[in-house]
Amino acid sequence: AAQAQELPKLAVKSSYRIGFSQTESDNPWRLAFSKSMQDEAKRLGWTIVETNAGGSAAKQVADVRNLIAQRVDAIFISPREEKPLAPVVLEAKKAGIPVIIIDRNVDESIAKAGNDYITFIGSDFVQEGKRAAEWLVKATKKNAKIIELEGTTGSSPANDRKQGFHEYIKSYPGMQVIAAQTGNFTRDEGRKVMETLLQAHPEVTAVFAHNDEMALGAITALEAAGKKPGKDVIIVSIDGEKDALNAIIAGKLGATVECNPRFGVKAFQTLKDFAAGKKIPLKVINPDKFFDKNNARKYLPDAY
Amino acid sequence: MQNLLKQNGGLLALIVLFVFASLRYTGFLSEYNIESFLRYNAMFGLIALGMFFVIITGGIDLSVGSMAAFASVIAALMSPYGLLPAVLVPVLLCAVLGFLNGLVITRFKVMPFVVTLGMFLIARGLALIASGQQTVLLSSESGVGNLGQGDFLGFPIPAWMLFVAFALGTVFLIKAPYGRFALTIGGNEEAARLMGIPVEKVKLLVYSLSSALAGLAGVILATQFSAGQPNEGMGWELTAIAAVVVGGTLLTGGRGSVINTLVGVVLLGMIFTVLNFENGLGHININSYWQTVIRGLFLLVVVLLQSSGTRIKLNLNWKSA
Amino acid sequence: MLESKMLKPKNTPPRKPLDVRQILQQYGGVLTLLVLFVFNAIFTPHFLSLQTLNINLTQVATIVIVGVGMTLVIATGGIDLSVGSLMAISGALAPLIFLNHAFEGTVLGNVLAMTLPILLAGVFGMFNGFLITRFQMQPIIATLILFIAGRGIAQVMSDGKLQTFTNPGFAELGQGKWLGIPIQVYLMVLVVALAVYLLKSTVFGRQVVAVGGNEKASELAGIPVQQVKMWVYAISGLLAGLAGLIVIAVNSSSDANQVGENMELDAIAAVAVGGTLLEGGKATIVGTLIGALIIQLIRYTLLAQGVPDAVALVVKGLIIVGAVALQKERRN
Amino acid sequence: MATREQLLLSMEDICKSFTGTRALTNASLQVRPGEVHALIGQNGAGKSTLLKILTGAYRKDSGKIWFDGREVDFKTPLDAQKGGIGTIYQEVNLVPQRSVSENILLGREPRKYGMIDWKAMHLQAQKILQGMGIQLDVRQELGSFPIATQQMVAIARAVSQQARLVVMDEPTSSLDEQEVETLFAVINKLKSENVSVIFVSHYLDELFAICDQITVMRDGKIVHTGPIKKISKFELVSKMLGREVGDVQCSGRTGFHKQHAAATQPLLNARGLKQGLRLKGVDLTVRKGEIVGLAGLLGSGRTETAQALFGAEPLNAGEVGWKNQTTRLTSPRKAIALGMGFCSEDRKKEGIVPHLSVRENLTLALMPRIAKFGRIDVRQQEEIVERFIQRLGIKCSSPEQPIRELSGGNQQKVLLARWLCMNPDLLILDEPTRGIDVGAKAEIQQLISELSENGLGVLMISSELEELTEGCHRVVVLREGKTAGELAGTITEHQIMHAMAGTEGASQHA
Ligand SMILES: Nc1ncnc2c1ncn2[C@@H]1O[C@H](COP(=O)(O)OP(=O)(O)OP(=O)(O)O)[C@@H](O)[C@H]1O
Ligand SMILES: Nc1ncnc2c1ncn2[C@@H]1O[C@H](COP(=O)(O)OP(=O)(O)OP(=O)(O)O)[C@@H](O)[C@H]1O
Ligand SMILES: [Mg+2]
Ligand SMILES: [Mg+2]
Repeated sequence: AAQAQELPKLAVKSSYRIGFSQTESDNPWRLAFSKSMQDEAKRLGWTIVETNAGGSAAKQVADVRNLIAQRVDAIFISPREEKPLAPVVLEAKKAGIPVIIIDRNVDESIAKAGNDYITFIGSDFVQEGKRAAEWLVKATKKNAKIIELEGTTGSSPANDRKQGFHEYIKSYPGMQVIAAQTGNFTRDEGRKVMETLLQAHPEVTAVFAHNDEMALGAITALEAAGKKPGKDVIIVSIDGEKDALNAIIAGKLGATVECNPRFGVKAFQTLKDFAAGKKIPLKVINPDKFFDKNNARKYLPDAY
Repeated sequence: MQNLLKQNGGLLALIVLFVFASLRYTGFLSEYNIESFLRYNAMFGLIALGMFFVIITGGIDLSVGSMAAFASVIAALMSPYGLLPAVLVPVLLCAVLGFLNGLVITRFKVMPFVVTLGMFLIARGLALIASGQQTVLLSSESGVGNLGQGDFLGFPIPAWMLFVAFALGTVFLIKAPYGRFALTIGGNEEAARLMGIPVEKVKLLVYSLSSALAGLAGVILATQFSAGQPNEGMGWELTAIAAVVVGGTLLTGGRGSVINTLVGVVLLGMIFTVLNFENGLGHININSYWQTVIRGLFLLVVVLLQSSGTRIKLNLNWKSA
Repeated sequence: MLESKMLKPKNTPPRKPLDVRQILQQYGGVLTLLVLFVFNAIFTPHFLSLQTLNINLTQVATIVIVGVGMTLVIATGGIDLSVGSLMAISGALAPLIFLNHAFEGTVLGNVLAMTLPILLAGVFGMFNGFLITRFQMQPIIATLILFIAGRGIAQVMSDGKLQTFTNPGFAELGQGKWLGIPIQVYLMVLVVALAVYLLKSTVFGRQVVAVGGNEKASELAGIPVQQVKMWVYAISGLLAGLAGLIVIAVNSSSDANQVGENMELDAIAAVAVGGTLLEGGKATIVGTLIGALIIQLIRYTLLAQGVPDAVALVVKGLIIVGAVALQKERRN
Repeated sequence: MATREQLLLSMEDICKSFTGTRALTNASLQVRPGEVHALIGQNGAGKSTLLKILTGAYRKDSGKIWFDGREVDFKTPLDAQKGGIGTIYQEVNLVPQRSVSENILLGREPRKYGMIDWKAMHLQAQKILQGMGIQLDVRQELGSFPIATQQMVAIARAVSQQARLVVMDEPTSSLDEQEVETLFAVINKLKSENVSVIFVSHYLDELFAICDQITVMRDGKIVHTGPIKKISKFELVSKMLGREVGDVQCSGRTGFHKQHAAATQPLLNARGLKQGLRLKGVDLTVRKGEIVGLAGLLGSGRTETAQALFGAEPLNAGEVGWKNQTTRLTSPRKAIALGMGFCSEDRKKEGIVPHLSVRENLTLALMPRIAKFGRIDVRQQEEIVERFIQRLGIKCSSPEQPIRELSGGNQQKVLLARWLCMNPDLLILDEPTRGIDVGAKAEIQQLISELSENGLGVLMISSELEELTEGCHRVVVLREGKTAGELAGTITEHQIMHAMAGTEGASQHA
């Protein structure tokens, strides 16, 4: 409560004008994210100004500045990069606009939660990678020749999920990554890459895909090559989209770690609580479920 | 009179848009908004300036976006060693890559489109390799960040760099022999060669210059956002080409104006700003995909304005002949 | 004089080194392809198999199909940046048709879904042509407009959603086989064959090349220059539309954000590597096929060899420039 | 023979092959200081190639070049320029978008602190042009001036370089008489400064008027060299063509043999054509089987008239009748469908499609006609091409050779054939024999005559008065965009000149 005094204040009103800086909107996950924000704003009758940085941290900084210039009541930022977006959070604070960071955080050494911005609501990519590894180790009885389908080269979810996965399997010498290539988070490229890698590495027994779309592409490739996904090759991925749950039910996909894109309700509620003067924790982790054949059917209707 | 309109079709659109936006949106004319606009668009301005000189020789440079990303990584890597290395090393490295572009274009007679498409891939690869596929943080001790984030005489430093570059560019085009040579080559390369103009040297120069300016934009990118980002600069080459064309320059080369290129950059940048502000009014809620459609339409309108202007000019010439 | 005659009894000028260059120039593309092939045959396990062939052919099919349209456009001295977006538009429309209640599960639905999107893409292509002919816009800018807006249009059509479907009839287009060879490979061969015929033997094809070679002269020779240009952009649009359908059929899903991304670069690279002049006036469809195969094989090789993506970019860039440089004409 | 030391230039045993053709075989050329050296030969004889090798635009296969007492090997035109050779290339090779001053001085512009001194540059350019008796706004874009002016600018550029040798490849082909006079004055001045000139032209009169020495080329070889005084025109022509003096037939001075056949039905009837500020009322009629000349000074609107009649430039006003019906000429396509053909004066910009073969260039307009369901009948196409290559004596290694590799004159013949093969009713020819050697010229003129006897109507623009007087049944004279007179019957050059200039002596329009 002491720290909260340093944050800009938000008057209690029935309706706000909110800025929302989205980092990109070129994949189903992001679109579901944006949609949940839009839906919640509509439900509450608030105005939401969404900007789209098209995957560029630089453009995102310009976008946030633009929102500041428009003097919106509060800003939600889903940052592209930790460091580049941090200074602009301070600028918002200086302009008296409270900020909530969503999904990925900003550099805490420059901007501090509870001090410079209200809080961070997010997911933990490294953790996701770990959970995927954990399941795979069990499912393959500590022995697997793995093909890793990576996300867009250099992007933080790709880097972090890889890191988490590799950290976990390090202690299992039977878990061997025999090939790792980027499928750019897309189904089409995931398929193409898998087709090619299958030719070069027919001995593969497991696939770890950095997201569901690539996993679904890999399933198509495996089937075309006459292999049975789920039996000959065990697949695990991350996200928890509807198609992935369907694939789990069909026995083709082993499991997927949820990375919930629906931040809307939580984000807006947090802002309301802040306006009402409630104490906000410095970090709000969106609880991520884990889907496998035991619960896929149950959660299917809710999947995005 | 109408000739003026043609040459300044872009400027006209800019003025109209600017007046419209200042009247409609509060905060549009705020010092904060204008400075942040300039700070960000300075990068595109520098790239477009280099692209301009390439295009007037009848060439094209697709590698600038990757080049800027590469430079930003190098700048971040060099930042612990101080300002000078952080600026000079990336700019020089890029100039060398640009020189290579020029070398392949002149020696092996490969089309600029292909050569720079190759460099588009290569520079991106180099950026990823140099950065270890991670964002490279800028050293905060050396104060390099000031270059992108600081002010000079109350004005953003990147904006100063932009204005100085365009002033020098104008002088170079109008007064320097090599500037005129570049225009001449674009007009008719064979004739220029037969006239005894050092065609190869000029091309080497413009491609090096374009890359060096892209490198400088990359330095600004790194210092302004405190990080070298190997995945930045996607699509910047198209933005730069569009800005040059909106500035009234022919892609076939031989004609063009430096200042109108700046107008093109500002105009294209302002489209984004205006869209954001319009969204903020809350009358309509343009989601991101409608924004892309509107951006395309806007570009269409601006280019149409230009092209109908072109016809006015032709007709006029007959009358004054 | 006499001495030189005695030294070289045959009175022909020394031609040996010259011939090598000429061969390179003429067959540089094929040679590059061959080198890549031999390299893989030796170093990539399981390369020499029907499966590998099929994979490469299916993966290259869309590049070739779009590349053919691009070749025609480039032959007139233009360029088409909008192909990727047009693929997305066509890919977004098809599921809207066959998932529509009126048609769901019917053959008519699938037939319409396989034709209307292609036609729509063709109409957008015509729009490109219209801007270029009617307003004398520079092709790179005219098509940049749809490059930007087209993807937005596709997203608007599908409301930005990923459209997934199970439609075995439609999926045949991308997943079906006939005599063990994928349907899309037949489509590719058909498109190439038609285009070769069009460009070589028809009045329209020769007019395309003439317009690219000298527009003013073509006009004065009575060639309907504006119509010719309009049509090449329309054809490019149609072919992009077809490629869009293939992509969504293979994946049984249509993502307006992703379908056809970066296709313009692959297609242009294929055309250039194939030996077509980017300034127009000279074009080869078979060259484009070879160019696309080279690009595909580079990709395959780098993946199969496990080359990291960052390094792969550098290698790919070098090979593209190298392959084009090989084929350059000697300067007098 | 003079030694290398006495000579300014000595090219020895130059050989040059292009893929497929042998352009030069042991060609040698000697030029003394202060001499004007004529270089002459049929189209494709290798004149331009030899000169381009000299100036570094092409590389030679073998041979030696001595210049100013030293052996040289210019690798680029810049080298040659620095070495003291100024050049006017056959096609106007300047940059239309740049100003006149830049076109004259770029590359050696006056500088101040390393930057261009524009004021001094314009002044200097103006002075150079004034020295040649030309007055124009040097700040304007070169492209806004007529071709002839551009040619004069090219000349100004070459002669103002303080060169020891000025190479002129067909500088007069787009100049009128007055400008040729100016050029001759310039050449004489150069001569008096001990500068040598190599002068290429197909106009024999010009050679005899200005040159000291002459070298004749045929098929890439030198067949004669010596003082011009010692050779007659007939000998010259026979050497060029490789035939005996007796064989060279020459009835008139041109190849025309005019039949005074009574003109029949009108084919084309144009009244009051107006367009922009260039055409202000042109009237003319062409009848079936008639050759009508269109005369006028440079810029009088001849090319504009031709282009307007062919539908290439939209008219503002005027009526056009075609075979007794009024039509609107909206596009070349329509004009072609009606039965017209048009050969432009600017073959590089408006004629050839450089990368395409001779075959395709020749049948460019014909293609739709020899196609079935859009498919070209290649057999028929080849037949037609073969026929015209023979009939016009087009020199090419094969019909598949790209047209850009042909010499200028042969390109012109292909373009003529493009229209002849269409069997048109009316042929509009804008300077059809420009840049064509005497032999070919006579053949083409003869061909035009024959075709007109068979009913073809011809509208011919020419700056050569004798072509008009000998070839045309009637001559329409334009002055400042208006029809200023019409001459029929026995036409004299005198009459035409008066009509062009607007002085007495021209019979008024009938
Ligand atoms: N770039 C080239 N490529 C191939 N062949 C060429 C090239 N340039 C010239 N030639 C050939 O060389 C020969 C000589 O041509 P050149 O232009 O020197 O003739 P010319 O004497 O100048 O004729 P003209 O009087 O028509 O200008 C011709 O047969 C021509 O086809
Ligand atoms: N102000 C101008 N702007 C553009 N083009 C011009 C201008 N003045 C002249 N020209 C061009 O110069 C050429 C000569 O003009 P015009 O047709 O009037 O003369 P002409 O009598 O045909 O002379 P010639 O054919 O001998 O050069 C034409 O091609 C014309 O288009
Ligand atoms: Mg010549
Ligand atoms: Mg004329």
